[in-house]
Amino acid sequence: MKINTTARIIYNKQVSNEYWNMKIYLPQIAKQASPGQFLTIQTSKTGSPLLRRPMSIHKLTSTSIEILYKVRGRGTNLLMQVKKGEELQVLGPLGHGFDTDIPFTTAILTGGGYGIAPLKALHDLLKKKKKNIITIVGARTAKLIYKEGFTGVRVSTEDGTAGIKGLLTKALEKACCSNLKGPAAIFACGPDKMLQAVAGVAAKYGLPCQVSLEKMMGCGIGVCLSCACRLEKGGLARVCVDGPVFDAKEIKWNN
Amino acid sequence: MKINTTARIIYNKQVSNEYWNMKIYLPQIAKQASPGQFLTIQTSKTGSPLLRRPMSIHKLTSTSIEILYKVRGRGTNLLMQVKKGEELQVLGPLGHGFDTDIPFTTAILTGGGYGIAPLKALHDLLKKKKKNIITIVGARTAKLIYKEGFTGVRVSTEDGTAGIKGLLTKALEKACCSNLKGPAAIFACGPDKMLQAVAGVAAKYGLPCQVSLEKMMGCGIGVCLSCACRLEKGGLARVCVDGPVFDAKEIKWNN
Amino acid sequence: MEQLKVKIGKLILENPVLTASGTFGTGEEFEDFLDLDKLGAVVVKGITLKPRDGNPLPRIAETPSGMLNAIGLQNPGVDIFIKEKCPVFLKYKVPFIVNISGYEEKEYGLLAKKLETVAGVAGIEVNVSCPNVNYRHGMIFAKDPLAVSRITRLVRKNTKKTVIIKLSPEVSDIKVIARAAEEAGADALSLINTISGLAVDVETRRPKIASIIGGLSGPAVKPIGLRCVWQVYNTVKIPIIGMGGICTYEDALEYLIAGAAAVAVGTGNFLDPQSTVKIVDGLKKYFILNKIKNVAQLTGSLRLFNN
Amino acid sequence: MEQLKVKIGKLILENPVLTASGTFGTGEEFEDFLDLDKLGAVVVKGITLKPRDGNPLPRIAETPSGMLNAIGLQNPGVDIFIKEKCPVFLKYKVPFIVNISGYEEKEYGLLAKKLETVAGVAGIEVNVSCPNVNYRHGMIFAKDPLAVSRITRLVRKNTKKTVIIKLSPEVSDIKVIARAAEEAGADALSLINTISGLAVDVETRRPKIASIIGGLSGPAVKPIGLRCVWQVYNTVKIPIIGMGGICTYEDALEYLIAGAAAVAVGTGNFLDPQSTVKIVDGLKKYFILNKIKNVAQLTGSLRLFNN
Ligand SMILES: Cc1cc2nc3c(=O)[nH]c(=O)nc-3n(C[C@H](O)[C@H](O)[C@H](O)COP(=O)(O)OP(=O)(O)OC[C@H]3O[C@@H](n4cnc5c(N)ncnc54)[C@H](O)[C@@H]3O)c2cc1C
Ligand SMILES: Cc1cc2nc3c(=O)[nH]c(=O)nc-3n(C[C@H](O)[C@H](O)[C@H](O)COP(=O)(O)OP(=O)(O)OC[C@H]3O[C@@H](n4cnc5c(N)ncnc54)[C@H](O)[C@@H]3O)c2cc1C
Ligand SMILES: Cc1cc2nc3c(=O)[nH]c(=O)nc-3n(C[C@H](O)[C@H](O)[C@H](O)COP(=O)(O)O)c2cc1C
Ligand SMILES: Cc1cc2nc3c(=O)[nH]c(=O)nc-3n(C[C@H](O)[C@H](O)[C@H](O)COP(=O)(O)O)c2cc1C
Ligand code: FES
Ligand code: FES
Repeated sequence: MKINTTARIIYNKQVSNEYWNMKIYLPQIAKQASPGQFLTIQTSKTGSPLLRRPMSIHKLTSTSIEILYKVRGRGTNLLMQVKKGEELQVLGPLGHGFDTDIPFTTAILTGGGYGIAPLKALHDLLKKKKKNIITIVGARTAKLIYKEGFTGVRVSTEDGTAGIKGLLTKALEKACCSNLKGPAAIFACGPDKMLQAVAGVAAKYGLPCQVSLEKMMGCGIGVCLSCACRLEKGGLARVCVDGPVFDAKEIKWNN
Repeated sequence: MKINTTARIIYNKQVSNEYWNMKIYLPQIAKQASPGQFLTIQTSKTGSPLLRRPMSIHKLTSTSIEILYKVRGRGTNLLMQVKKGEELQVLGPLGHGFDTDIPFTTAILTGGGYGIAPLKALHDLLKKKKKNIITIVGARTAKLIYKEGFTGVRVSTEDGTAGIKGLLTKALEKACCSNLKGPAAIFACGPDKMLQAVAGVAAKYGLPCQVSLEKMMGCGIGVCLSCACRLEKGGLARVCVDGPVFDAKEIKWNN
Repeated sequence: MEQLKVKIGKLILENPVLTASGTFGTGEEFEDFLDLDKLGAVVVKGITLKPRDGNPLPRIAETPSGMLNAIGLQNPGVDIFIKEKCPVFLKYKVPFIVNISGYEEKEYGLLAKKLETVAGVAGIEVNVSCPNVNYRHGMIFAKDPLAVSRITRLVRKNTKKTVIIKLSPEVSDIKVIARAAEEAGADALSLINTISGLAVDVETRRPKIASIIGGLSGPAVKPIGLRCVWQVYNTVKIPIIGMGGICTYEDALEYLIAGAAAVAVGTGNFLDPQSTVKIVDGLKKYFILNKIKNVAQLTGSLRLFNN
Repeated sequence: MEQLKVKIGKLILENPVLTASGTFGTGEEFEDFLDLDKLGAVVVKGITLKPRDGNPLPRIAETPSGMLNAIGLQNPGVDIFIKEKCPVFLKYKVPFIVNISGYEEKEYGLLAKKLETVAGVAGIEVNVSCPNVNYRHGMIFAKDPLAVSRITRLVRKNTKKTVIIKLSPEVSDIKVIARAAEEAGADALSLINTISGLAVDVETRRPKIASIIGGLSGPAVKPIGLRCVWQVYNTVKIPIIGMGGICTYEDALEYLIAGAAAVAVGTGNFLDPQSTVKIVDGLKKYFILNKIKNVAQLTGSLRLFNN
């Protein structure tokens, strides 16, 4: 059940060059949430900015949810200023998360930019499920890499300042070619272009692949139709309720 | 010269049932300001509420200005939440203040509601000028009376829970009838209705009377014409630049 | 609460709080947040004769105190809608009103006819302010009083259900359009629909909405909605459903006082999915506190300064 | 900076940042805050033939991201204006543009004639969107293309100065009105004027503005202003002065990209009296950083999605 609630901030701190990390006391939502789902947060009490901001669930305990966010515009700028003990309006858990009940023993988590945010919660769940984990973290340059808490990390940077030089898919291909323990599955989150490339690699190696999409969202609950996404089988899905996680094969890329 | 500046808050605290007191570090504005002038303050960085809020100068030092305010709506609600060390956009000093160069030895300060706000700065100046001061503070009921720092105080409450029972003009008339030392002058601030009544008393006793008016203000600097006020001699004045302090006789009441 | 009941056409609504089309799905999406039967009526997402995929993305953009949308009437078409969505309406006591859009005038008649026999559909809201392609001057119907009149008659002819005509504020004189709808037999008027607007991404120099122009909604347009309601209230006799920027019960009161018989919440549903029921509760308290006997006592009760 | 220069009619402006009429007095009120000569032009408060006291108070109200005003053209009348205010204009290098309003069409001609010989008046902005009393249908001139055409011709006949026609967005099709003004000889168009709106004080049930309806301005209307500019840019050849909600240089850029040759700041002056010069500085930096050669390179440079 989706819950619309007022929630207290446990902490809110900068954790890297680019990212902030906010822990929110959310017992009712946390109880039901699963990795890949998201929240929408009201960033302002004054009505400006107007719309809620969608944020993935980054870490999950039985009573709290953490988000990892990049300060981009007005909403995240206000979020950044929220202090411990203050309250925010939060809606969640929203959408469908990652499906971890498919058969696989090795998970290749692939995160570009703040796309790593939802992968941490997934990582922690898969650890519990005793899966092997490879985490591929990509960024433009070394100082933007954030991999706190991940295991099996392989870094890739576009400028070669850390790890494998090139796009993240190069590191992904390397991982796919390597000696993987048992059947593998890819779980990816990042910009559309990256996800499309990841889907291509997955197809090439015949690996199941789940991608978490990001679209502008007006409502987050399936009614405004601002987050439409074209499907291979025809028709449109709403990323906020039918996703944000989809099987990469379902998505009709390039439209 | 009017100054548009970013100013640091020295403190901001509740000082009575109804009032908050904010001290702002404003060396450039304070240097030029005089009692009866006002500031306009941006209460929100998000653009909501949109317009600046006018606030009288309550106390004046060489480097700081204090305001005394009542929390009424969205703007003052945000103002209330501002913390020591934070910054606000402030414009001032605006308008024409009280004229204390007229001949008088006793000043009767008459403040209704938060109308006492500008009278404190005036009080302090008159003290320095060695004037005799009578302060008439009126409110609906005892617990709303705020008279911090005033001298020669005579309280009036509508319900009689403190001081003279009745409208503030009753207390004013009593003062006018009493044995005043030397020529007296009235300085008043409060709601229009009260000021009109005060002007009537002043006329009756032939005392000079200056009133500080309050109108909705769009700009505070004389260009939007939202604060027009009809004059006895004909024509219109702008309260924000031609006032807010006027000689009571100049004002055409009831229109 | 008896005092909150209002009559719109043939419908008696429990209270004057409706949902605005396109912002509430078919209602079921809100089941986690509220009991639909607590609302006055549910007005569902706009339906067209044929299925439509809608416009390319991005379809929405944020603006100061508002948002632009150009969803483009994505919908499964009336037939699938009747088959898959309408049966669900029967589970509730709250009336469901279906919002219809046509690309040609005759489509409105066909849509009304198809919905006429569908149980669970209590009324029809006719959106004459959709971007249409087949119209003579490329203008939307809502700008032409004759087109509004013809469409209203056509729908009226094809249905006995309550007919609400939804008008656009984007006209030189809304009173003329409102009168046209009233004279042609509308039971009530909904106003306002969104106002066309543009937002530009200065980084990319692209419009923030792929189809360039979108419809502005949200608190930013509230003064315009209120003005339209006031003007039309002083022009027609049929009830007005006021909307545009309603988020709180005070906003709803503003509309009632300006002349609305009922109100609808649109963008407000995105900001707080429970805003409709909170508004109902707020009105209840206000009615009790101020001893208001019925909504009519508020409708158009604006006190002018010269009185 | 050479790159920022723009030509509006006969005027060469140092930069494309103007002040919107009614929000900047005659400029002298801003002397403490900025050097007027840093602006593109100063458009002064609206003037009428006879002196006017304006409307009863309250004349303004705040709305979400906007404000309503019904000042009612309080002004000393054109004769006193010419005698007392215009001489001051000669102290500056910046061009002063006088905004005129008439209650009957012929007044526009008289106003233009009186201003024609006044040194220091560089141009005339014709406000055809004022609330007028003597007009045939009680509609404002700006809603009738024929009236706009007649007024433009009349002003044109009486002056050799630059003539700017200021249009209202509150019409069914702004393109028709814009074309009428262009064909009748306007040098440029200003858009948008305010949009009529209402706000209600729910405590007292009174309108927040004594004369009930006021004009909406500020960030709330920015999407509407941008849309009008885009529509008109694609319709006429004469330059457009874009306005409505401009507070920052990014807002100004949005307008330029949507088709404006220059912009004007209105309500923004109330929020920050230095916003005009801050916008000029912002544009300067943007032009250097992005190697923009002239304003024309930006005007109408909106990149459509299907390109
Ligand atoms: C399902 C989902 C999960 C997300 N998870 C995260 C996360 O874990 N961490 C993180 O940093 N970001 C995440 N985002 C992106 C985040 O929502 C945007 O960065 C944020 O809304 C920007 O707000 P702003 O006001 O700071 O920026 P703005 O100035 O409003 O915009 C900056 C950019 O953010 C995008 N954006 C703005 N509003 C929205 C919106 N309502 N929906 C989608 N995109 C928007 C715009 O396209 C724009 O380019 C997620 C988005 C979605 C849809
Ligand atoms: C010259 C002047 C000096 C003032 N000095 C003081 C003071 O020292 N202490 C104090 O508490 N208050 C003072 N006020 C009044 C103060 O400006 C308002 O109480 C404040 O703006 C309310 O803002 P809000 O957002 O909290 O309330 P809102 O919800 O905006 O409105 C509450 C009430 O305040 C009035 N108001 C709102 N905005 C303005 C405005 N821009 N100008 C005038 N009135 C407005 C409205 O009429 C409304 O009835 C002064 C007003 C003026 C004009
Ligand atoms: C995302 C979105 C979709 C909408 N879809 C429709 C629609 O299908 N039919 C319709 O008549 N109005 C539609 N509207 C207009 C609303 O019903 C309403 O008239 C308008 O948004 C003003 O109200 P608001 O400010 O409360 O949102 C839509 C509005 C939004 C924001
Ligand atoms: C207080 C006020 C007074 C105005 N007076 C006039 C006027 O006299 N003549 C005119 O053509 N426009 C007048 N306007 C309209 C503005 O010039 C401008 O077109 C409008 O406010 C939109 O711009 P903005 O959103 O930047 O304010 C006035 C606007 C305001 C807010
Ligand atoms: S965000 Fe509204 S339908 Fe997905
Ligand atoms: S507040 Fe604008 S003129 Fe006085």
